[in-house]
Amino acid sequence: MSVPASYYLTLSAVLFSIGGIGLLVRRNVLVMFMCVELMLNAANLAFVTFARQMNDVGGQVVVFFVLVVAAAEVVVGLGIIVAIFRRRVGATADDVHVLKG
Amino acid sequence: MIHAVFLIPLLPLVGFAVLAAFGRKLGNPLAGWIATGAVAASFIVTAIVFAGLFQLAPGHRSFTQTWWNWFSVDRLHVTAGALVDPLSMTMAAFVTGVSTLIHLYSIGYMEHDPQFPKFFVYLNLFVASMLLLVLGSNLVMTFLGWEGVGVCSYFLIAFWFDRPSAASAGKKAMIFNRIGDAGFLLAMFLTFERTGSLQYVTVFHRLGHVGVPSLTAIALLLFLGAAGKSAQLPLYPWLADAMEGPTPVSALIHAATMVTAGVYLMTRINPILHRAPDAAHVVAIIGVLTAFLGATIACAQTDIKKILAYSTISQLGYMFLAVGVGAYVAAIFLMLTHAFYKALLFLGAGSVIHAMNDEQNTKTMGGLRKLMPITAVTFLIAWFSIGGVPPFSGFWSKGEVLLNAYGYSTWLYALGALTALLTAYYLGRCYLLTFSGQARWVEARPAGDGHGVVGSAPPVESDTSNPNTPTERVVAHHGGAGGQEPLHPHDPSWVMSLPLVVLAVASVFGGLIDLPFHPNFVFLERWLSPVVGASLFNGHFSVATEWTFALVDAAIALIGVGLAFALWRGAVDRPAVEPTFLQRAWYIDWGYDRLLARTSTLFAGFLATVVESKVIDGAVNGVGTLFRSGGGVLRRVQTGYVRNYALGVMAGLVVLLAYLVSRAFT
Amino acid sequence: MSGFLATSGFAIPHIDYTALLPELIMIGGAILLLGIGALRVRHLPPRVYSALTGATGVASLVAGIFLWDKVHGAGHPFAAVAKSLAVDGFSTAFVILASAIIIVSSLLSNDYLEREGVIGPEYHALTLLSASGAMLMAAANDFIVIFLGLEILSIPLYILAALDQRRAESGEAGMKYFVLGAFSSAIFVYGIALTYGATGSTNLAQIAAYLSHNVSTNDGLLLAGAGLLLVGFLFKVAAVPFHMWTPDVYQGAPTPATGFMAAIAKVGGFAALLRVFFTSFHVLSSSWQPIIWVVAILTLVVGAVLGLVQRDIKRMLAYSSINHAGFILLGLEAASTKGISAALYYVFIYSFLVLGSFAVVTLVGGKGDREHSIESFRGLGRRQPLLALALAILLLAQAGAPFTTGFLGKLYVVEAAVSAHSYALAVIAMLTGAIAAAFYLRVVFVMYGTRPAPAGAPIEPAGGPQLASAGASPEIGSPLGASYSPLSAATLVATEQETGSEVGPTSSNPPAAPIRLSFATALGLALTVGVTVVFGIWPAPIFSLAHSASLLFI
Amino acid sequence: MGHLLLAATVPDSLTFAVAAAITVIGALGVVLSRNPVHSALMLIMTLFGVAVLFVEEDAQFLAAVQVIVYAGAIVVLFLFVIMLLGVDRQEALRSEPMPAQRWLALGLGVLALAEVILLAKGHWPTGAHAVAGRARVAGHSNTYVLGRALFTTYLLPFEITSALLVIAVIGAAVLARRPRGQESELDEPTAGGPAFGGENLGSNPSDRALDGPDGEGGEPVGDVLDEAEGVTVVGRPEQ
Repeated sequence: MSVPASYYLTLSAVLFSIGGIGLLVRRNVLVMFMCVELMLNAANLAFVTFARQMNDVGGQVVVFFVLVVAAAEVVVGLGIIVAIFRRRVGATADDVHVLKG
Repeated sequence: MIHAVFLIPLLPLVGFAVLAAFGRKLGNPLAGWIATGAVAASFIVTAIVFAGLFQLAPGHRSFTQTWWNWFSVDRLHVTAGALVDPLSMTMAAFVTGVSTLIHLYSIGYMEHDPQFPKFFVYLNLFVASMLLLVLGSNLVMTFLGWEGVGVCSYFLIAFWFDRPSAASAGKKAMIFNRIGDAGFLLAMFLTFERTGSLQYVTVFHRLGHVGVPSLTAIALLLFLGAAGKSAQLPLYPWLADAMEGPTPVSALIHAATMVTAGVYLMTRINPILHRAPDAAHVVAIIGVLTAFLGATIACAQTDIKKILAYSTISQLGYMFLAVGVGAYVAAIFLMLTHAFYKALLFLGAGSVIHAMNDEQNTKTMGGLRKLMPITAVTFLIAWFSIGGVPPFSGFWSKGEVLLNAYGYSTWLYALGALTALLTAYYLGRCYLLTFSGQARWVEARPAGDGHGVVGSAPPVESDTSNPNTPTERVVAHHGGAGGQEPLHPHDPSWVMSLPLVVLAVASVFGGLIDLPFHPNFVFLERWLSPVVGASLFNGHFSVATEWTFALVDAAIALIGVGLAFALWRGAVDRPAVEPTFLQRAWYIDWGYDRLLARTSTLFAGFLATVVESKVIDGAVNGVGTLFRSGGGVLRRVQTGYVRNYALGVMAGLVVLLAYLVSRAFT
Repeated sequence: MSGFLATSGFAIPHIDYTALLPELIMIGGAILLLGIGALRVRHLPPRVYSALTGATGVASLVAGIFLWDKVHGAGHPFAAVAKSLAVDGFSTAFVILASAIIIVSSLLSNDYLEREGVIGPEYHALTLLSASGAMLMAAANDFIVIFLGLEILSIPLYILAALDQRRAESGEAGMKYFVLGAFSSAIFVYGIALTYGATGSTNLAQIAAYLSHNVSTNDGLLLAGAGLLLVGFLFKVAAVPFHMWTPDVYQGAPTPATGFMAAIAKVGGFAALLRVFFTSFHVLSSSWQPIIWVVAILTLVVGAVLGLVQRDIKRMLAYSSINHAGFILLGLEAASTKGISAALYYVFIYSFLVLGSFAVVTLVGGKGDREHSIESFRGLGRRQPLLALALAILLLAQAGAPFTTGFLGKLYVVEAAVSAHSYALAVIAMLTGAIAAAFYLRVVFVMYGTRPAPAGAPIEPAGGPQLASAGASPEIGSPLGASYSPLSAATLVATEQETGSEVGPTSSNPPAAPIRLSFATALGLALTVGVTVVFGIWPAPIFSLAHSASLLFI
Repeated sequence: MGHLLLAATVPDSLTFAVAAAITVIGALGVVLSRNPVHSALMLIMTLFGVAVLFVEEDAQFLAAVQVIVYAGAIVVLFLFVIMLLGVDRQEALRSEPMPAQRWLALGLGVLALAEVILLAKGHWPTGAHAVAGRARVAGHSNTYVLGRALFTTYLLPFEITSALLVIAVIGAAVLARRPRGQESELDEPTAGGPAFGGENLGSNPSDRALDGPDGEGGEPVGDVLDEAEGVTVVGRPEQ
């Protein structure tokens, strides 16, 4: 018998939270973005776990799509980050706050 | 041809749109001609529809025309459409007719004003709104028109907004009208609540299921609205201040049309009034009191436009008296004739003011009769007409009102008759001061003092409620050095004279539409009977009674005229008949001022409503400040740091999940 | 290919291309544009791309109308392409709307692109792709499709926001939008995962079927999933407290992109939000209604109150859009068919209002896209009467003036709230509407009320309150200024003095050069204003459309 | 809960424990590393841990994709950008300009975790049944099952991912372009300039890597460059 699903899912929730916290505390926009990837991975883990639990292939397929989305987001996101930060020193999100109020 | 009704309000609206878009390019005077043309076209359409309606059998003359379904919310289905019946078409005909003349007059009057196109933009919008008001098939449409004319009136009063007095007069009109509008709105809600509809026809159909207290409340609330719009006690003071606007505006809006909207509304809802006699009673009493009060104040005013303004208030009181006693036909009759002679009076006054270089004080005029013959003659006709001298139109219309008032209550009649005497008197005073006697304006203008007339105004002119002597704005060609040029008063150009003549003719013969004495003569009564027939006051008078009253009325009018000649022929100052309390309008304006602006702590009686508006105003302003400072605090949350924003999202998420946790465990 | 698949035991599902046609047209149009751009035809002026985009919009509009007819002709909605696409009144209504947005936005962005010398087709290609994402979100019958639609909708918007590299604000807007958007879509995906775990499917219809048989309203996993999904949606539609990106992004993004973004993001977000929560999660309504209730109130209040204190018109319109989102949420909170069609109606009319408003802001912004303070609208009524009139109408409609679509939109959602017995919500909505009216009118007032400062002469400090209150208020200029008298006039005068005193010294800026409208822009503006006024006076067509659009697949 | 873990076979439990530890340590590493490069490497660690868990859960194909696409492509892209921007320096994690932010973030994150776990009530399984098709089919590999689902039930999502990829390409092309202001420093000076993306696709050397089909005309590179300049300078209507 394999490891129960609840372990996997708890792990996924932990991963999700770590990602969320990381996004809130880090100032480097690249690291913030990596934290988003952590959150997406948490979701993937949850999908696969539910899929196994229900013996349903749907959850696994979804992971595939999440992966594609993550790839597209990374391309565009890094493009934006490069466009902004190539004229600045560092990649600190806090430095970018002209717009406010 | 009856289906052309939608064109009646549409044409001025198109005129408005065209002028709003291109007015500046069209310029002066083309913009004015386009505006006049739009209204004239509307008048022609009205006439055609009117004729079409006339050809139908009396029983089929009343129908609702739906243009489109405007919106429906739940049970409430509001359509945009017209209620076509003799009453609405009569109103439309007179509104478009008078408006055409006044538009024409304005082309001449405003010709030197830099804002010439803008004036006609407002004027056309006003006509469109007024037509919407009278033609609307439901209370919502009427209310829209009601608000529309109010807004236009507000803008036109404050047309010369760089004068503080004009701006504050505009505000005053707004505030008093808002009080009335609140009444209108409440009445609308109550009507919908009780009858489930706002369509006039449906509402009137369902009145049988509504209790008398509700009907009384609806009628009184609508009367509150009408009192605001038609300047009745206690909401009248704005009308006198409204004379800050250009004179054609005073003639069109504040004498002939808009202010009669209240009378129209009360006539329109005559089935409700018929079932709520207490409300009708209130209307009659308020009407006659306003008539009397206005007449007394007019006796002591010196500003020519103020005299006419108080006269308007007084005449409107008569109309409400007629409505209150159930004489709707008389009310409409008086409204029509009044529109003629009061518009004539205002336009005449405008000509005088124009000729006198924007001077409005009658005490500094005089002797204009020979110099301005057309104006003088038409003004004289208007005086005799409003004073009720036979056979001018006012004699017939006022006579009918008084007769019906007598049938209702002797007291109402007595007060009304006294007012009639005063009316003949104070307009005589006005006429004589302006047109006869010495030409006081010659010596009242010492060299070097550009506006000496204002400076030499009699000491009684210390009206504290209106610190600025209202004078027409010194427009470009008059400004500055213009005041030092010698005056050459003369009759105005034909665009201004023509309306005077037309209106004078109408004032003379207007009475023909509803003569007493014989059932065959009462055209108006028969015409309107499909609308008001069921609710008409039932007191029918014998021909002998009618003759008697006609003679009495004639006598009263002649006494008034005679009194005017006796007292004011050649005289300028008669302090005995111009007591200060009348000059200061019974201190009512002053009282409002005290109560509202200075102490604003005393609340009493009917004034509570007025005061309330101030208090609410203040509260609202306070709330505005509060929100703005609240916004200032809140915006600090918007730090610009993306991490903070993410924190906001996370916080929202946590709170949301916390709520769901609480749901899951219950 | 198909032979191989057939032998492998695959049964390729029937693909109903008509059902997919609008989306295909949009994506195809984008690829066509890129192809033409890649052919390197020299001197191809921007208006060619704009025209092609507009044509694509028209084609997909036609396809949408065709679908609409099909759905209503057949009398029943259906699901297509392996049941992952719902073809119903709801989805086709949004397809039509998204196409209309593309048409109007292609007309309105042309002047900007020419003015700023943007030559490539990328701007238009991105709008087309984004619109296809919104359509997919509206038509999705599967959470995966919703998610992909959400990303197809959003990623182009991130790019559009960051597109203007001359202005640092644009990059900042792009970055903020992107980071927060990625964060919210991660939350959204996790929500899908939990929902999937709780129900065994990602298909909306199957979820609904499952829940109708096995529901327990306090199923924690399902609630958590629904909650996370809700966060994702609310972020997209800019509801408080997930709204904070909105003002920054709206302000920073290139102005025509802002208008497009404001319209299309609301369309996609609300389409999916309404569908998911009204169909699949309808059984849970007792759980999510209170959340929407609170969020709606927060959204209404924050939008209205913060809008009051803005000096930048794009920021102000951002808060206004937040306030509008609150109104639309009223329709969802009602959780009734009436509420859905009211919300749909509101989204419909709001799209045109916001597109038109931002178009005028674009034109006034001038070359470089920098003049966005409310002060720069001073005297517009004299300088550009038609432009000012258009903006005045659009703003008054947003304020809810009668005889405009804005009035009816507010009326319908409030009515839906009232019939759902959410009286408090209805009252608060109306109050915030009144507060918000103040800042719309403030702009109108600035446009009409005050003359442009004569060259060289600084604006005098208004000679104290007396002149400001007496001289200014009657010149509020536009018809409705007065009817909102007490609050607005007071606030207007107050804010006016404040801004006047603050911007006073600098406001002797040179009078802006006259703005020339191209035919395309004029047509686009005429369309938005026309829709606003015509359907305000005669709302029956749109409302019946919204009403039959509440016909849902499930 | 310990007894449940014991109920599982020892190799499974062990694999899970190790992979979970790797995953969590990697995740913490991403958040706590001062150097972005280290964060990226830690991210790879997490991804590997997740991949192992995928294998453990009979999702072999996804495990492979996870390693190839995620670790192989996405994280490399991250590293690439880190190097490009030259931000591979240490971030001062100890100082925090917004002191409340860190503690609030921590608190909220922990709360969210607690809430999710509370809502799941410790027993995540819900009894929902398979809808899309069974994941384990006798005689067919995971890849086959996945592929079949992808081309049947999930055909539409699969198709529309193409739009996503188009967007990614456009995005990269548009954003990677240098604005005119900077370009003119290198090349001929031109007044003003296009706001963004003034050129056609593929007009800039940095874009050419991304628009494969576009560049396949076999034109010499110099030609492309010349033409690009021509477009940017001449092709801008002065209106």
